[in-house]
Amino acid sequence: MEKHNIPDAVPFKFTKKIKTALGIAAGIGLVALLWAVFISQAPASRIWANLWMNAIMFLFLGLGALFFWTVNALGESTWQINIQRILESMALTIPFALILFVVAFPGLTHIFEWTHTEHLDRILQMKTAYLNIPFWMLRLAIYFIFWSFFAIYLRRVSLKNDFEPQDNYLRRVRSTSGWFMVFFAISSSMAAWDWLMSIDAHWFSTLYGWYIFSSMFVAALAVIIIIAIAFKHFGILPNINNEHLHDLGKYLFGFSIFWAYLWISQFLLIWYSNIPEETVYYVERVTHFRSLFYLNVAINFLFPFLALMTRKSKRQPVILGSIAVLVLMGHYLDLYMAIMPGAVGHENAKIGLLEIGLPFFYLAAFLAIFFVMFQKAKPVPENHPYFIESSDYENL
Amino acid sequence: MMHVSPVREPLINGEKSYNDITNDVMAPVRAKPGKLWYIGITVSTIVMIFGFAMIGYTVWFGIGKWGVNRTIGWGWSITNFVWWVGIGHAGTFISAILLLFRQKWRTSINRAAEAMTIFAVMCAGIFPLIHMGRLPLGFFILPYPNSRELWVNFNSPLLWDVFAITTYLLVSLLFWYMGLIPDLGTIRDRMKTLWKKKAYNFLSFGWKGSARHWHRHESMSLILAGLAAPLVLSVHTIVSFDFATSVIPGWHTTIFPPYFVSGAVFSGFAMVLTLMIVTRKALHLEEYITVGHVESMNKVIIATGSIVGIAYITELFMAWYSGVEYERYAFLNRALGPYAWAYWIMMTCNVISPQLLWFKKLRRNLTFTFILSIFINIGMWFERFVIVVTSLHRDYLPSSWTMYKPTWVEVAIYLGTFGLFFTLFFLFIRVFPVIALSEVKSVARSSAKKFIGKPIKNKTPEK
Amino acid sequence: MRSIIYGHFTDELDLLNAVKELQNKGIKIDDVRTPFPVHGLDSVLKLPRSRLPIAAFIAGAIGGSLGLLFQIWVFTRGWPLVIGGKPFLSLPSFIPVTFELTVLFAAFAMVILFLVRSNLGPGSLPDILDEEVTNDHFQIILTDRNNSASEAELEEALASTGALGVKNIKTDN
Amino acid sequence: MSDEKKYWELLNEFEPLDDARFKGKREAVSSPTSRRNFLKVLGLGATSAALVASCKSPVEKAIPYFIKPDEITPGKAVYYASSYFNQNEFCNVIVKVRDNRPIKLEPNPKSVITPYGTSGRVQASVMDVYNVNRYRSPVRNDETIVWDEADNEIITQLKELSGSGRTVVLITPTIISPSTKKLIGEFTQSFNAEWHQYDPIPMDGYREANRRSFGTEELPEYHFENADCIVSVGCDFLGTWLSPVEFTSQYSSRRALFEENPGLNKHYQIEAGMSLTGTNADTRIRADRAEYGKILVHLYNQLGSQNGATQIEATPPPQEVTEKLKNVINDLQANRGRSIVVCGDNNPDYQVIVNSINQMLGNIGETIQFNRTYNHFRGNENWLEALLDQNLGAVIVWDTNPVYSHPMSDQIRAAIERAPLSVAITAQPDETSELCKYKLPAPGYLECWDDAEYKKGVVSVLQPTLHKLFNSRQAQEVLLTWMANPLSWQDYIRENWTSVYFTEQAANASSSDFWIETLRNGELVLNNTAASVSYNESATAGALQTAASEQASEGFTLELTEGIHTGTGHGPLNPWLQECPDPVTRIAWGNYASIAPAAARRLSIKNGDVIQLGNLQIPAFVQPGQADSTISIALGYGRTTGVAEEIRTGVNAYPLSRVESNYRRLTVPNLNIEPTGQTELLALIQGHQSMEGRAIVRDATYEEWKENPAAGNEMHEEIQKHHTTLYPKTIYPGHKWGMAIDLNTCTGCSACVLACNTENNIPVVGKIEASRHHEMQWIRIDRYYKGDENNPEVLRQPVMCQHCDQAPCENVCPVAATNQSSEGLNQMVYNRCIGTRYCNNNCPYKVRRFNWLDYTGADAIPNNRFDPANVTVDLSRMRHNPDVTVRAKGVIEKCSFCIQRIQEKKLDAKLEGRPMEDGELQTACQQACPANAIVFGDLNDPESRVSKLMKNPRNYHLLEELHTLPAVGYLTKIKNKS
Repeated sequence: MEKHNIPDAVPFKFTKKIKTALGIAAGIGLVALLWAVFISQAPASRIWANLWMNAIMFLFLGLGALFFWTVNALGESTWQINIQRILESMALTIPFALILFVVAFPGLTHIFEWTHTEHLDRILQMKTAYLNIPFWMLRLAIYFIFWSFFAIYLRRVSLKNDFEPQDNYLRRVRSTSGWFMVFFAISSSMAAWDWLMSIDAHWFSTLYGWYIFSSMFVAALAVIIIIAIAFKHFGILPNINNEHLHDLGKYLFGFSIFWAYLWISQFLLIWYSNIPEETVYYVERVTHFRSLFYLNVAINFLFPFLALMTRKSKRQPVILGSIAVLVLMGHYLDLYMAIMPGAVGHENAKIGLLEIGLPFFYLAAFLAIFFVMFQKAKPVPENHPYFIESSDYENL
Repeated sequence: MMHVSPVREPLINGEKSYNDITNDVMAPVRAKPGKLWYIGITVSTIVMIFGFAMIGYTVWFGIGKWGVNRTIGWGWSITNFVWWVGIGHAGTFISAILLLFRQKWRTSINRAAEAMTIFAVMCAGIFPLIHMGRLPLGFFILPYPNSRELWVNFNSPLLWDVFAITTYLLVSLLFWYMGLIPDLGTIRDRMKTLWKKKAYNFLSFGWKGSARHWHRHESMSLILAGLAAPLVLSVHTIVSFDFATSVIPGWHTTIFPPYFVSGAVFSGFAMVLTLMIVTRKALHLEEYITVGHVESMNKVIIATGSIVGIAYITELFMAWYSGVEYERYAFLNRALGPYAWAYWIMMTCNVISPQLLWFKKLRRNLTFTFILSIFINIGMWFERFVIVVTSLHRDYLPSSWTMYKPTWVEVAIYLGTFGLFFTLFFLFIRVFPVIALSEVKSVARSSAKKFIGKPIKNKTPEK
Repeated sequence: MRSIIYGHFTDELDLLNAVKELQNKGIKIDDVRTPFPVHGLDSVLKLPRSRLPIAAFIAGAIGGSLGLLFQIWVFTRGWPLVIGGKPFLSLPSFIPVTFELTVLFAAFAMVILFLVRSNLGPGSLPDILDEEVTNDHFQIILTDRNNSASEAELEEALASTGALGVKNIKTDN
Repeated sequence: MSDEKKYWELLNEFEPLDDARFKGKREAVSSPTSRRNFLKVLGLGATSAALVASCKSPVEKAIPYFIKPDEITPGKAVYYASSYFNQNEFCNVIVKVRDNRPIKLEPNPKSVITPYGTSGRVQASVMDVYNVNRYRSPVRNDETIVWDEADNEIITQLKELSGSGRTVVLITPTIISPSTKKLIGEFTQSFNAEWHQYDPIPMDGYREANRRSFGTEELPEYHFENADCIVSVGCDFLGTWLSPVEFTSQYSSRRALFEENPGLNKHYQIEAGMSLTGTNADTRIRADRAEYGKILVHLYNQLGSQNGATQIEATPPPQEVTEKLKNVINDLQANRGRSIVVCGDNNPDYQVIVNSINQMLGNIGETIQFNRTYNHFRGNENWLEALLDQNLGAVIVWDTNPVYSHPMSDQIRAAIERAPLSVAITAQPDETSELCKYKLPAPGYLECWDDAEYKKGVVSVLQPTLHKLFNSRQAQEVLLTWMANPLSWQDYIRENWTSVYFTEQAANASSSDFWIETLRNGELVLNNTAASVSYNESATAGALQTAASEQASEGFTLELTEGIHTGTGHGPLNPWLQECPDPVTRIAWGNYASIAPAAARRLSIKNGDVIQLGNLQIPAFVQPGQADSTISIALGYGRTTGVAEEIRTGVNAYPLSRVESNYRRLTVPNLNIEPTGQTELLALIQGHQSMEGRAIVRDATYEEWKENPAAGNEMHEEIQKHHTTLYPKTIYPGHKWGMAIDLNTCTGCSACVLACNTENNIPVVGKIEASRHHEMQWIRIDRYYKGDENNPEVLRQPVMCQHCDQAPCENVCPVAATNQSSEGLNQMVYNRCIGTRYCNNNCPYKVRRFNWLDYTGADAIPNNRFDPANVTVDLSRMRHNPDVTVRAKGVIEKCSFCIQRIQEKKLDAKLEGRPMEDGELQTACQQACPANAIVFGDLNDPESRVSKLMKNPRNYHLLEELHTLPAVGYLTKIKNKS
């Protein structure tokens, strides 16, 4: 094969400096947690809900990356090969998320109304066949086992190809991705019902699973963009060029619109019919969380929509990067809106030191695992059959 | 020139020069139509005229000539409407969304698919009009200034439909036609007769292939695609709102918008396959619309079909999970009630049969694909039938429950829209190139068999 | 009265090279005509990015705002009706129409501007120099009006790039 | 699948069998095609109809009046007191006359008999006047003649025949008019004629039994309102028996269960076929028709043992029945003097037993009194002898139709054909009149002068509200003419009243004042002369013996019942009545043989299968609650003459009835069913019978209610508590109309449906359209079965537009043709409607109706009218209420809460400068309801009746969990179960 003038990637080092920075961030998070528990004496439900929320967010970043990785593989997409190792390393955080879930388990009764089996009303009693702790745990275990399996297995296939190019590499990746996609399509929705929708146990919405998926995917995209820009900036992945940023920007732009589309679809339909069994969810949020409710739409839709509309802004790392940070915070807020009104209630739900500080711990943990994983392999999958295509293309 | 990985399958088979492409694609326009074409257009025109006569009959005597009743206000008419609109979605999806996703295989099929979109939307548009009890007063639905200062109800999904379908038809037409003008220029320059030359020049808007025009044209196409992508989403979303905004169990469910869009693309691709598998054969375009194209479309079918399947299951589960007795009954009734046969036809055709496409062999088998595409067309029709009829026929008050059976008038009108569709399609393949010539040429270099895997000759540096 | 010198290539890569070559010689190219959009040609020709997207954005914004304002006016000022107990200003209901009008205006404005700007449209009569341009010829057109070089020099320069069928015709416009 | 489940499926969704019948070629109506024409013809029609009887000067144009007559204001209705009488139904009514045309009948609140509510037949009767099939002038054989000619010829022949010793027979239905009776008396004298009264469904057996038991033939008045325990053996007293409107009012007054009226009566119904009364019973005991005698004997024996009567040897009824009768006996015994036992069989022996039971229980003189006895049902079988006699000279048939309604139809036909002179005096052609040589057209009752003494001492008047439409003459006028009496019939009545009644009252000094006062009130109540009867036990023993020795029936027993809408055979002429579904089976247009589910399953008979019964072929209908060996068929169907071809429905079952020892019997024992293999279309309006466990009709038992007045309705509070909304509250600054419906008092009689039809110009769609679920009625009475298929509990619910504050229908109309008024009405703008039917789809109550075809002729497209019942011809259109738009093809319509009435009353109050009073405004359905089940009023007025009912713990809203906020409330059904 003819040599293309593609700059070589520089192997990444998880340096002490980075470790220190992450340590400080984790410290902030811990302090925030301890402060909330011991000093501000926050209600238990608020503390547990925060742990739950951050664990889910942590998982979502990895799961979103895994989805992005596999969907691109299935679509025979090429442009993202240069950042594939970022996706892989993010996906490998999934098994670690289980630890964070387990940490939050003791607080489940504070979060989920349906766990109070002794006083369930008529409707909740009808749901006990699905909403009961053993089955719920079983499902959670199945989700994690399969997601972790797919992440680890795909990574292994990918790494193997680095050393000796495999003839059946593409086919193996594609078929594994296909199986993952089948499992993911069902499990992502079910996980959303189990972990989030059942917090408001009476309420239901068929769209909910897909809505949460879109939020997860946009959040993961934002993190991918931030990391890609950083790696480009620090020369770790020099062959990430403006075309890649442009494409990532398009994804962020497009899926922010997609998220807004699902958000409005769900809200509009419930608002329109105004049936109490459905409106109860929004009435709580519109009445007691009014400003956050609208801020959520503004951050996650209006900002990326207006800011990323032009070609220039998508190709401009500073603009794209800051929008990505904003959107990441936006989807953290989205998750907050999904969990807090139901789990904590408007009397106790706040955005205080705990909500702002604790994510730092989880972010640090996420990045630490990510860096470790990224360090383990070549920064780019050079032997990928589409690798050259990824470095050599143009957006219109 | 962009690099194309050697592992990729060629998009065009055969050693085609640009001239070959021109001649192959233009052949049907140049040649005298064959006997089959005449038979085809005659049959479809007769069916179309009969359908229109039945529309006249309905308008004259009233909707009572249909099988709809006090409980089931919409029967075949809205079923057909949604079905046709859904079919229309494939064209826009192929040309807009696949363009945004840089799927090059779209170039061979987007022209015909877009034409199909327009014809299907025209067929679809007939139904909401004729299902009105007072068609002659249908203009009330337009927000025109009038002496009573009476406006329309902007809360009504049916009104949203008016805007959505009109916009969709117009924008699709624009998109399609703007893509056509370079090719019409090509035909013009190949025509020998003066009047034909003049006619095609008129149609081609005087296209001359200038680089400046191409430059603007590409930019415009991209933005049109950017507009058409959310538009195509919005159209079926709004069609789904027709049902989802209601309070009827089985209609009112939040998953409808994305699920309808997915179903629309699903059925649209099936229709594209049905048409293209025949067309490529009839017009000898096998080297342009390759088995690879069919496989790619089959992949979209399995993706969208599975999304639809998951939506069905989600609906079922959520009906149980909701604990609402009406919801629970509605879905139980779908699966086990008097219209269970329709539900299981839908399930078999839409969810189970596309799963066979997991096998690569079947994905690449034209006969199988053709049969499957018909199955899906039927299944998706039944999906709409199930939604429209089984939800209505047993809703809240059992006292009002009824059954619905179409009359021959409804059947004839449905067939009539097929007549319209095929009449237009037959005309289309004679007058316009069925494959986007210039677009195919633009990928011919990189994706035709002889060029694949070849090195990049000159690379444009990073700007 | 001006001279138009043109020639063609049968391969787009040759065309690109020829364009660069001519540009290196300081010859201004009047027009390049191709059967399909040749990648890289616009950057070589240094065509400015089209402003059609901006036009689309403005038109879309106008369409959307008009649509939204009209709906708001109708329901709150024109003839407020209580419909299903909804508030007069039922904003979520206004989204679909607003969106559709945005798209409609943007698409139409852009297409109309494209046609006007490119001088294309029904009845437009193009100056076609080589009918094969819409088939497989990649044509370079030079004119003496834009270039200080003489007709002959231009012809010569064009021919030297390997252009085929170099011709020179005179025209009044 | 459980048996019960299977059963509901058996009854589910009756599929129209023969869609091909629906040819839709009904352009027979050769009339106006455009709307402008329509108005023109409406005007012309009014003109040609001439004007109100009292209007002396001929008027050339209907509107505008060139010189306005004093009593007519265009656009303002005039009301006249009158009365309706037909067979077993009598109502004092007020006739609403608009622009000289009677358009609506309303109850006369001053009446002592029917102060509120009417029957459905009364409501529909306004259509009879405008019936196109009426005789328009005298006819001799088939030749139209003038009155003088007819008079001369008939008088000559009558004189000749009576002179030659041949008998002259005058057959009439029961005459309750004192003046007419006097006149007929004079007539029989002058022509030496015999006068016989004939009732197609007679009660002569009752009168005979009373003669035996009490020594009087009078039919006593029943006071259901005073009865704490009602036991009815096959007696449909709420639907068709004796005086159903009156009884419904009485009965319902004891079902209106409130804290201030807590005494719920207890109603046992022992019956074979499912009757309207049976569906309302607290406990319905299913027994075969052939067991009635045994049951009565058993009741007598059991009660007698506690009251010292002699026992009689008899085989008791089947175990399952006797078991259930124990409660009946206990309750009767516990409520002595406050109970009623009735039996709906014309067998005098049965009635004698019933009499003795009532006597035993001390009910006579308490709940059953012989004071204001009933004057109707004087008919008997005696006329037959005279008619069939060879000596018959002349027969004058006055508005009666024995050829149709008598089992000896053939002999009667032969006799009439044989008679040298046969004269029919009737408004509409019928099977009998068509046989007569002379057919003399009579006017409809709204064109007539008459009086009526329905109950002893309560005399009413009838006055014409419309100039005679055709060249007709009242029968009384005919008799007067024949007798050469120069008095007009009006003067004759007046003279009679002056001589008989003027002296009985003191309020008016002059006879003319008295007359005017009577016309104004419509009714004169004479002093009540308490009658005393002496009970005679001696007749009982024989009756018991006969009843006890009855042979058991082999095979099936057929029970013939009166059709609740068709009556004895008058109904089929009236398309409104035919289109109104039967309140029990919910089938419109035609009759059928009801068979028990078990029997149907055994014989593999499905709904619509035609079976052979004797020499009758009739479609079967599987009726839950039907006794296993009993088949029930409604009478009154199968009319062929005088009914437009398109609306001839059903089968005439009279030929199966029999005459036994001179009493008509409506039962036929020992029948077998033969399936014929054919099927026939049944217009089943409600296909699904079960509530599917939904809280649609909420019910509780009396005991539960006493514990907790919100019993059965606990979820109401729960749902209200969970009502969340994303919308701001809509403010209704002025009125906010609302309606409360008491499910406990509603009997399902369907008077409201027909009142609504009349008030709101609702079109008639015909059998095939109705069977395709294209019916147009704005109010329907849903009927649900609950529990055991063999004897299900029945729950009913009248449903009309609920006028939701947050109406799902309004949201979705693209042209805003339906929206909320500032008074909380869900408005429907016909002009704006383009007919997408989206509103109807989105209506959870499915109360919206669509004009599928051009049912009314109001459509702009020519030659497409679909009017199988000929109710939109020029003549019939005169009944239209001009305040209500006639809807065109392709528009949606629905209940408007009678907005025209609201506007009228609002305007009245405004003109008089006063606030509206509660109760002043009545919707048509409310007004027609004899059970007082519907209350309408202003919810913004906390003191209004409807506001108070809405706060009653029994109140709930239909599908309230959807937060549609209906303006209609329902009060729970409370059954007094034991």
